[in-house]
Amino acid sequence: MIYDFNDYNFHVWLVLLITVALIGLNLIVPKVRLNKINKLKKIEKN
Amino acid sequence: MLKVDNLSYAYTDKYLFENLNLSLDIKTITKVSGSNGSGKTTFLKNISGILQDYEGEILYLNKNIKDISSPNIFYAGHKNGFKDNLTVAENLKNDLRNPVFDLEKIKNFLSDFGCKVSFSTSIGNYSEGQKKKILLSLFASVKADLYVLDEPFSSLDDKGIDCLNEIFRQKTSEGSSIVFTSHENQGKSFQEINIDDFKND
Amino acid sequence: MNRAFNNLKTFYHKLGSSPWFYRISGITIPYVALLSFLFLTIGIVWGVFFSPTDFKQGDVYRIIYMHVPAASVSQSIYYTMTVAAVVSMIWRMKMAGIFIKSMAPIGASFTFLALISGSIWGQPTWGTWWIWDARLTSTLVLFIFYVAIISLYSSFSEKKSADQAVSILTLVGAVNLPIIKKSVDWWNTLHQPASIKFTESSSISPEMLYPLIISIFGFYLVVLLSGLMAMRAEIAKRETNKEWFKNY
Amino acid sequence: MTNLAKRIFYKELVSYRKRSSTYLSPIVFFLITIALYPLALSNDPADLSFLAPGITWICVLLSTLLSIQNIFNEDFEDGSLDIFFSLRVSTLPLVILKILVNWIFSSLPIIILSSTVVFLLFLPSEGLVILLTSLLIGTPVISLFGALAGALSLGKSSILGPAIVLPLSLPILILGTSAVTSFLNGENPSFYFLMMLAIFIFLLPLICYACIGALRLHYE
Repeated sequence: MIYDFNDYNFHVWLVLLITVALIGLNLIVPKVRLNKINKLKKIEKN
Repeated sequence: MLKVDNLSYAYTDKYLFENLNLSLDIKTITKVSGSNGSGKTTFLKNISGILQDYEGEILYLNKNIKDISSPNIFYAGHKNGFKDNLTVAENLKNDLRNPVFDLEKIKNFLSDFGCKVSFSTSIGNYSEGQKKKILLSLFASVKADLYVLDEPFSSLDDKGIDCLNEIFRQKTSEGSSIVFTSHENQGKSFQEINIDDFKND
Repeated sequence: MNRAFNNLKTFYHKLGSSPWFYRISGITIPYVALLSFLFLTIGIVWGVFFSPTDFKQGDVYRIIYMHVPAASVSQSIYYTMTVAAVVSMIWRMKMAGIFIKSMAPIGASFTFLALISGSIWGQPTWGTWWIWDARLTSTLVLFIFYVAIISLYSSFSEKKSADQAVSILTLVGAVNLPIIKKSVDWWNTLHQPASIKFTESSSISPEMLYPLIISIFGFYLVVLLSGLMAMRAEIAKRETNKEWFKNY
Repeated sequence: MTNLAKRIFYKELVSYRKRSSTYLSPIVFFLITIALYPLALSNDPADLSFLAPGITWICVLLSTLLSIQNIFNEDFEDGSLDIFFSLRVSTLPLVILKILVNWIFSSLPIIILSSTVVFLLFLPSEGLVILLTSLLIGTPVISLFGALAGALSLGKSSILGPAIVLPLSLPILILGTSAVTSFLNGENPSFYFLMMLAIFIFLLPLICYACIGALRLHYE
């Protein structure tokens, strides 16, 4: 039902895509920031 | 008169100075010395109430200075508070530290400093050295119990230095005390406190 | 009673300690991640792919499973930030400042999601991407508030005072948001816009409602997760030179 | 105390009088923006008279923004604020008087000016009094928000001012324009005036103390 792209199903897919992207961004950004700091910490220790 | 008890001040996490103790008597002049960036100005700002997030206690006339409303302390900082587009007279007259505006008195001090200033000219037309002398004349004409001065001797000519020393002497004989910072040697013996002694690295 | 209060008090003190928070959040993050992934996938997959088609709107109504949770979350985040702002101003608790700083971008992104999903939904149902209706306008204002809070951080060099400044702004914003909402409502009735109501689905069937509730729950969990992660990163950034962090 | 307040007030008056740019630039900005609307939208008197309250309000809002953002900046940079804090007196009179004098010099001239300029926008003349009243009640609230934005972003010229002031000012904008349009539609505008007044009274202490807190933050 939702798989065909007629009607306005494209809109639903678009929103789904944006949702996943935004949630992913919110999770990846802090992860990357923390990893960066931890990497620096390791370098400093050695 | 002023008692500083275990004063510490930190920017973010780094302490500028720690556990600083100082006691000021009446009719004394205290010189605060220290290397560049050691916290001389910060210390003066702590005493004069501009920076209040210090640790420790500052007592004025045996009371916590934070509980005293408008103690008779005159502060003159590195920034002089003058507005360039106002005339000299307007600047001096409207200075909030100056309860009674005495033009004659200020004029006399200015001529002692060897500084020719027209009161009706915008203060922006004068050089930093001249502004300094105007500020010091204001200081000389205002009566206060304690004067807190940041670098009063810097960028002064020889005549100015002699004149300021004379004003200092006069102020103490009138019963006031003075705290000032300087990184130069005045060749005079003041009670001295070195901020560098209160570092903990 | 007294003991419960004491427990609460020690918990509050622990919350204020960044090493404790860093450690505990490190332990809880995997569980929260698992739970939020579970709820989010179940809610959205059920909603988008398996729930029945709305007989009025057709399949496009399925945007509700992203839009409504995002809108709900975006407001709740501002409320929690307000509470943190009060704590930060009264007790000067530094973790409250870290909380506000970490949550503001998350709040902004979910408000953005609510706005954009609303407008994508509006295009087929109202025939236009945007209408100046009361709810959309106040969500837009909320988004601007988040952006202002985030940009205020950049104008401070000292972390400590940045936290306080942002707390002040958050509080003033919180006091004003109801006024703004109310006035936008008046303005709306005055100008009589197109009479389309968003949530006129008063007779929403259970098959549609369950995935929505699960999805809302999933959104809250994912906010919790990204909040925890952002706070950890912020703690690490601020306390890089502290002994406890070096030895962690 | 009252003596000090008088001195602060006088000092502010003198320094504003001598700094003509702070009150001239909002006036120039106001005149230009008002002239832009007919050029960009329509020169039809019927259209313009319908839009006049809103256009006037937007122009007033934007032009007051020009001067209010820098309300504390000069004092911060030249050391006047240091000197004020060294007096160890309450900061409340300073904040209130600075906002008041800023309002006198930046908002009041524009309000007076708008009484003539709105006829360029064909505002029906019976609406003029209502428009001016709404501006008189509403602009102080905008000044309050502007002062808070100025205190928060002290020492930095950024786009923060508008980002803080404009969303906060929405209710005033709505109430102010609604008062005029509802009056022109034959309704009683007093409800909107009362609401604006209530917002002002409610926010005055709140924003003043927020300003004091924000100013103090730059001395930590």
